[in-house]
Amino acid sequence: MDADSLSYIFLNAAIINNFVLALFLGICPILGVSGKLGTAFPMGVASAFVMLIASLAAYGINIVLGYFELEFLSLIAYIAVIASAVQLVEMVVKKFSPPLYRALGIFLPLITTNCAILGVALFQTSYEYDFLQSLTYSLGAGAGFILAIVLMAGLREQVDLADVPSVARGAAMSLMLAGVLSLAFMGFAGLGG
Amino acid sequence: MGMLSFLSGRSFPRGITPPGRKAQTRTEPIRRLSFAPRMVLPLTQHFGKPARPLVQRGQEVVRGEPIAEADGWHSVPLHAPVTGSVEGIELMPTARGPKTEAILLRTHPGDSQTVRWAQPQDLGALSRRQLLETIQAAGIVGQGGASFPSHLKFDVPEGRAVDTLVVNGCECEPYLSADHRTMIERTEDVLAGVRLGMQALGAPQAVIGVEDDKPDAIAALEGAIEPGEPIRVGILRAKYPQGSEKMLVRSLLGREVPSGGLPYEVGVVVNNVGTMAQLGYLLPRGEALIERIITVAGPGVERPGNYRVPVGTPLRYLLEEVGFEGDDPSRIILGGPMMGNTVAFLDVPVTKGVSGVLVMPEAAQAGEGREAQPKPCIRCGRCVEVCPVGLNPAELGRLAAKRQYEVMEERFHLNDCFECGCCSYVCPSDIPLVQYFRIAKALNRERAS
Amino acid sequence: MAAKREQEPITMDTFLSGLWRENPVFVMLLGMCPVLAVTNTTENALAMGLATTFVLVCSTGLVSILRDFIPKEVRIASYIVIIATFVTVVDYAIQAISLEIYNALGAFIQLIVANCMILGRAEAFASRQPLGKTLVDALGVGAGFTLALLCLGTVRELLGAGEILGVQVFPDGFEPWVIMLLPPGGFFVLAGWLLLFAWLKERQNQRAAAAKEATADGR
Amino acid sequence: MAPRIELKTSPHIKQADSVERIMRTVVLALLPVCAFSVYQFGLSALALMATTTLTCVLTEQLFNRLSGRPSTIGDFSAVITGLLLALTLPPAFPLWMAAVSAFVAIALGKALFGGLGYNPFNPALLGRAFAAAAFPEAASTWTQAGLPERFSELLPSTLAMPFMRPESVDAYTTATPLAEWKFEGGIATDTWALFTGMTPGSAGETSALLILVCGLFLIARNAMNWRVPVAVLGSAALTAGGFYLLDPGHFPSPLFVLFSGGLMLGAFFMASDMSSSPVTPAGIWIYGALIGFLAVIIRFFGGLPEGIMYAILLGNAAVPLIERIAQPRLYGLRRGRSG
Amino acid sequence: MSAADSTQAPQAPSPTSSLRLVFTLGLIALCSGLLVVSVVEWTRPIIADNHERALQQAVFDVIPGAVERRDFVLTEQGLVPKEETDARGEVIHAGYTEDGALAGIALEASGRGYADVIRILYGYDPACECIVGMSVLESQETPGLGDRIETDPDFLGSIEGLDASLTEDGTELKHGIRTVDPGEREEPGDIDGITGATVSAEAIGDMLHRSANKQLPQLQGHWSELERNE
Amino acid sequence: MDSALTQIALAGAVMASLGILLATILAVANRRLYVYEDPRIDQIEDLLPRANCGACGVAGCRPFAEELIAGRIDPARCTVNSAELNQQIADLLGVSVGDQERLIARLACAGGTHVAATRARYEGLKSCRAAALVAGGGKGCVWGCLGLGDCEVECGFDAIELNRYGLPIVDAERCTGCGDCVEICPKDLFSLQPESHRLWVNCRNKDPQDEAKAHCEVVCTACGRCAADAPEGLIRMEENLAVIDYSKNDLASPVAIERCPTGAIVWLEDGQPRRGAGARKITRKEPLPRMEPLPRV
Ligand SMILES: Cc1cc2nc3c(=O)[nH]c(=O)nc-3n(C[C@H](O)[C@H](O)[C@H](O)COP(=O)(O)O)c2cc1C
Ligand SMILES: Cc1cc2nc3c(=O)[nH]c(=O)nc-3n(C[C@H](O)[C@H](O)[C@H](O)COP(=O)(O)O)c2cc1C
Ligand SMILES: Cc1cc2nc3c(=O)[nH]c(=O)nc-3n(C[C@H](O)[C@H](O)[C@H](O)COP(=O)(O)O)c2cc1C
Ligand SMILES: Cc1cc2nc3c(=O)[nH]c(=O)nc-3n(C[C@H](O)[C@H](O)[C@H](O)CO)c2cc1C
Ligand code: SF4
Ligand code: SF4
Ligand code: SF4
Ligand code: SF4
Ligand code: FES
Repeated sequence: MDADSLSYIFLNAAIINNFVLALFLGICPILGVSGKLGTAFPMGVASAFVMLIASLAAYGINIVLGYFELEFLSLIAYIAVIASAVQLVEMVVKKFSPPLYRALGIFLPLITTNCAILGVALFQTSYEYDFLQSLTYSLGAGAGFILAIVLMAGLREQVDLADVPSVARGAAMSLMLAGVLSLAFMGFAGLGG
Repeated sequence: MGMLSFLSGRSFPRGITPPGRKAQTRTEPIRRLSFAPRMVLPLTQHFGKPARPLVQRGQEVVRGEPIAEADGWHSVPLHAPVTGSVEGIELMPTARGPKTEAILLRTHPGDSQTVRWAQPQDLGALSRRQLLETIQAAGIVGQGGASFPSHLKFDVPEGRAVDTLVVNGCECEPYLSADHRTMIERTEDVLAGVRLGMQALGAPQAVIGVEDDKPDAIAALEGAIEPGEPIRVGILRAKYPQGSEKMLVRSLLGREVPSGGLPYEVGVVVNNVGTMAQLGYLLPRGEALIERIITVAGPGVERPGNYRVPVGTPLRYLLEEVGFEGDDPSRIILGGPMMGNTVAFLDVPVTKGVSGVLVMPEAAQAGEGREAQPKPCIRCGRCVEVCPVGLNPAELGRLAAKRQYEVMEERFHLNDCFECGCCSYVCPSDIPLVQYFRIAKALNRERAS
Repeated sequence: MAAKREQEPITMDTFLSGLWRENPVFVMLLGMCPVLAVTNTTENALAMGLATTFVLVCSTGLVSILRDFIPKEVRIASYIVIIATFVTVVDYAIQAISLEIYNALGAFIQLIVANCMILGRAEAFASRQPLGKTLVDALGVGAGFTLALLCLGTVRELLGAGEILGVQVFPDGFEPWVIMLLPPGGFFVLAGWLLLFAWLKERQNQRAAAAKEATADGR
Repeated sequence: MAPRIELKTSPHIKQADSVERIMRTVVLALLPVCAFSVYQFGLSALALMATTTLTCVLTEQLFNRLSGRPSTIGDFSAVITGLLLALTLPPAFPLWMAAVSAFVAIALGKALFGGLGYNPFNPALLGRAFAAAAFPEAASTWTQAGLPERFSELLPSTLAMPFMRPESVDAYTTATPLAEWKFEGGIATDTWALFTGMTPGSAGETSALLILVCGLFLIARNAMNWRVPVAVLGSAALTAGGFYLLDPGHFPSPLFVLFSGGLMLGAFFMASDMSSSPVTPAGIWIYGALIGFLAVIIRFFGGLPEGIMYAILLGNAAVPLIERIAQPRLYGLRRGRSG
Repeated sequence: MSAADSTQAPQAPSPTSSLRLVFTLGLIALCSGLLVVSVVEWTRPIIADNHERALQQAVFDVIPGAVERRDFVLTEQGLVPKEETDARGEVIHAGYTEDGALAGIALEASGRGYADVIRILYGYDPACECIVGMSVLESQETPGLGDRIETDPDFLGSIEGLDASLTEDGTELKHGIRTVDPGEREEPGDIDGITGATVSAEAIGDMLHRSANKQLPQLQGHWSELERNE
Repeated sequence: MDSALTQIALAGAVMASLGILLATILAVANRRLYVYEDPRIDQIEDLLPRANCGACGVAGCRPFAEELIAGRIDPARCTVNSAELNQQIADLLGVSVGDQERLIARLACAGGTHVAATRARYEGLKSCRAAALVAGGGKGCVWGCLGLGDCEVECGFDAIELNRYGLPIVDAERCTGCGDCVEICPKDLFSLQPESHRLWVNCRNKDPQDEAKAHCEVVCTACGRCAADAPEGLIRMEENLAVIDYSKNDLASPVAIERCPTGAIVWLEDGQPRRGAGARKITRKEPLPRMEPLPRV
């Protein structure tokens, strides 16, 4: 598969170099919000949505800053725009759809400080993706993030019912699960290559 | 035969086939048990409100006389099983545990103990409602185990038509053969009961479901049904829990009682053959339910068999009569080995709903399967493969161990479990699944109220 | 409530709590991405730790100074901009100091911006506390973060390459455990440290309980 | 003195089967596979099995001791893990690495999750995946089958010093049929040889025939859910068949896919591990189909020649999600009154 | 405030004036911009220097004997020093020995490895028509396995002096470059593979082949332009 | 140099405009999309223990905070919180803390294994709930504690521990009065009692005297001595049990317990039950032998 083809970009971001399990981005929510499938999935969806916003914002910012040759400001610009966009989305959701806010909104502030979001913006810039590619990349990354957090949540729910020794409860268990998941995802290395 | 009936679909999915172990009693004709010197008659022997005592301490009663009246429509009266005197009304232990009020009768020794209280009636002339009242007055409750008042069961709500009376002659529990003997020896009573039941329900037809391991019962019933009568015998594959009404309705008619619903919602009412025999025998004579047929069996019983036992006979007396020595530690089980309950007090009497008494000495239990410490579930999935209701006992068990009872109910349909015990029976890890589910249901019920 | 705390003096405890008792990585589980991603060598771990500490100290300091000036509505946005500024500064500084380290740390320098630990400290501490205390706290937390990174870095480098800080430790012919340098290794080593701490703590508790039992002689 | 009446909840009778019996049956079924492995690869394979099994059992004991639980080595499950781990490793795998992997298999794969029945991942495969990632070179170095001196000497890499790089075994190395197909552009092994098993590969994966027979024995003894192998193999055959029809020149035939590599061993002995597979029949179908599909996709399009190990681990990871959607059909939910 | 009052919800805290918000954030952003730009301006030359030195080092690594470097771009007018043109195109780093003679050129190549794209720089000596060295600029290959393409002596050794001569008509490589199993080199263009890192090693051979096969024919006839002409 | 200056100026300008733009958007959004939420909810929640135990009778700490603000509940209803923090909440809201008397779980059974007989051996899950469902659990006294510790497991505050005789002992300091034990006990032996109720009947057995004494050595036999000694109307006999009328709690004193022959009625001192002087001394430590299950008919 061609490394620049949209399908490869999507697969790469979602599975082969999964943001969470291979690139170590967005670990905090993966450890924090993956206790229950019921919350993990909305969290994943909310993150994926913000990734999309971040990707679009970064694309725009790159054009503007590229025009002024001020690329070094990109980081500040990305994060400022992402943070504001998230805040805005939060307000809008809170105002117009309280049920949705209760389901997703509480995660939104958390997402601002999620590496995966900024990661999308930074990586698509460094890969010099064009608009469609950026879009695909962010969608892939979002799908990968949802996959990872949902798998984690499922496993954690299952392990919650297990007779886990006290020392392994909590964060250590989540990390072990993430480690094994990441080990299993290594099977996808080189896929499509 | 089994193979063929499987092909003809006369069964339900999943379930188990434990060894029948009925040889001990199935060929024994029904015998009468002598009268115990003291009878214990709890005021609640049925599902519903307790009966109200009509007698006082010291009062003399004759056999068949009402000693407690029904407290409303959701209750049934109680009748004296012996001629004797009222010793008192006291708290007495029950099979379930807590003590409840019971009338104690001292049997008159030397009395002939014939029924002296009967009010024969012309049943054909009665309206449906009157027929139901007659059934209630006779104190009849389901003989299949749940002790549900029969008149209530026949009292189908307005607007619900019942097209079939299903009669439960499966007796799928190992060891038990009381229904089997009833069908053979009291065929006419059963059929008379069925006809009365159809009359009470206004049901145009009746099906008697019998498992294929009771060919003699099938032959007896088929022989006794009058030609052209809308009653037929449905032959079913011997499989546990074929006798559960939900499974039976599925096997016989291909209908499924809705989850959380009752059989009449699919046009069916299910009754045990024993109940039918009681109806058919008692109503025309105007007598009341004061004795029943019980299988007494198990490795610890010297004279196993099917006995006609007065209601109220304490277990201690019954067991002595059948030659139980009581040297070994034993489980005394009311009902069958799959669903029956052990008792803690031998003062507990035989009540209207008890269909069998099993005695399992410790020594014999080895042969009946191990008793071992529960081990963690290995997720073998056997329980899922046998649960006739389509539950996931493995998941339920894990949740129960972590006391997540609400999740069990909300996501895994705990309340659909009818505690048949198939899952516990097959679990190689010896997990007391049914026990978990009972706790969970009890707690959920309490928390909801 | 905040007012009550403000009176408390700066103590060693302020520093130590960030370093150990409320260690951002082992206890609070914050800022996990760099902890896992850049700890395949001790050197990277150290560089990342120092860079993060620098950003942490500078930005929380600034936030503390400006805390009464920034209105609540634009609080987050302002903090983020401040943090991002220092991150960009560090980013360029590292490029100037050593390209090798810069390449090894990759995007994770820029990702310091998204390190929840920093925003968390800015929000929870710096925006309510005076400068001095904020700085001590930031140093403590930064040191705790660096310590955690080093904990991972040394183990991973030792088993993954047989070296520590580039110095060969195992004799020639050592078979490196490649997994230590791979993503799963990061997760496992961190899990391992947490297990170790939990185990030590449990043992300590058991000892304490046993000691109490011995003195109290039961009921 | 105990009271003489006993109280117990129903049911009062039980089927005579137990976890120990199931596990013993699996060990029994594995023995022929092990024996064939020794016949094929000699003493090295034997030493490998002994090492992993012993380490697994000791690790299990150690963790039971540490967490104050009763000993569980009597249930044989650690033996199974040890044997299966050995069967999935290259015969010349250095023993010290095998011991490390076995330790990881039980410690990380089982004990820390709470022991028997609670492990969300197949412990043996977790150990194998750890080995592949930690010692990738040793884990992908295959020796020829049927070397003449195999019963008299160990392969030189087997006895590598702990923590040290094993001696090169270039003299005996060869490519597995799968690697040949993937990296050398062709299938050089005929299907019958694959089926019977005198080919290079992991210690126990080579004879499809033997695995099939032993697996059927397990099914007959009700020690394994028959749906697992059927689903895995069926799905793998279908996926591979689809690609084969699309481009027979590029993709190998489904028969090659089924009988080469660890697919058979995985389908019969490893995907079927009960703790890490779904409990519901519908779940098992989905799970098996997922594994078969992923295994073929990784083989055909991934960077590695073999994908069954990762496919099973990924399948394990998906089990909780699968169980979310694949619960049995509840009685009385659909069918209403038929009349 | 009386107790009764307090159970009444307080008025929403009066929102800060919008102007103030705009002003604050604007000011902070302005300061931040100024701070960053000054740091950038200050470090810019140092960073450029760092990059330059890194490149230099890499070029010298792959061209044995080179001590000086000049960059060219192939344009329509032939090879033009990079400083003198805006034309974009493959950069050719020429390396010169101490006495000013052309020691070889360094070219970049890239391709998919096991994990991700690998970027390499390789040296070519027109004198021997062979590849003289290779170094990896960027790779995500598995440490200890795939990254042995940077360290494996047999592998690197077989690249040094690897035949890259062109056919008579100068349109393509005479012997294709490829990676074969270790110890199985037969053709002049064969590279020793690395056990356990087959994919990575093959990727290198493949990218060398593609790059050389494309670039060398184009450079044919331009070699003289690389000779120093001051 | 010139270009560097323009760059600096440009950078400043771009950043400033970005900042202004974002701030404007946020400011506008803030106006347009404002949703009011009482800020005191957060403040109070900060002061609550966040145990979400439900002891206060509300679903969790945040709902409790909302109830507090609405003035529907007193701060003192949170029994887990320290008095000091509750005072802070009260101050914040300008209300009084409330004088909720502390409720503590109390057990109405003293029949440990050394004094109470068993009738049948229970096999199965080590759970009182489970045992109670199997014919009541096999203890001689059908009202008594089964000693399998469901309450101990259920108590989220580690306030209950079974003693060596299988009787749950409540640690009054830890008990928050959440009522979980009350709910879980299948024999309904726990109840939440104000600390001031110091006279306490430690039994629920309703059996007549002779039978009761066969079951348990510390049973209340309804002999009536306590009622006779206590002030008029404080204690009465109902269903073979002494019953204390706590509306007359002010009259209670230790005299009532002095002549109790079994020690079924106790006087609590610092949470520890004191038995009367007339109570039979129990020195046995081993479990009581089982009851004979098969006496003559
Ligand atoms: C698992 C299970 C098994 C049952 N087996 C029988 C049985 O074998 N025979 C029977 O008459 N009732 C059996 N029952 C009870 C029936 O469901 C139903 O209550 C009974 O047939 C109704 O008749 P009755 O009211 O006349 O007792 C069983 C119930 C359950 C839950
Ligand atoms: C609350 C309640 C109401 C019932 N009402 C009816 C009814 O109206 N009609 C009926 O046929 N059976 C009724 N039943 C009886 C059940 O259908 C069933 O026969 C009884 O619960 C025992 O069945 P089992 O032994 O299979 O559990 C009722 C049962 C319960 C618990
Ligand atoms: C964790 C892991 C990492 C791997 N990394 C690489 C790699 O970086 N480069 C590579 O060519 N192969 C890599 N592989 C694949 C195998 O080591 C090897 O290429 C494959 O098995 C072919 O084996 P052969 O060299 O014996 O033909 C990796 C495999 C695993 C399990
Ligand atoms: C059919 C079957 C297959 C099994 N496969 C494995 C396996 O692949 N790996 C393993 O560690 N244990 C296996 N076991 C053993 C056992 O399930 C394993 O030790 C548990 O997973 C540990 O909790 C298997 C057991 C059975 C019955
Ligand atoms: S007891 Fe309940 S869960 Fe178990 S098999 Fe029967 S119905 Fe299913
Ligand atoms: S039968 Fe027992 S061991 Fe098997 S899945 Fe069910 S509960 Fe688990
Ligand atoms: S008090 Fe109740 S819950 Fe507690 S041990 Fe006794 S019976 Fe069990
Ligand atoms: S469970 Fe009972 S003992 Fe424990 S805190 Fe709640 S009320 Fe107190
Ligand atoms: S550091 Fe927290 S999500 Fe990456």
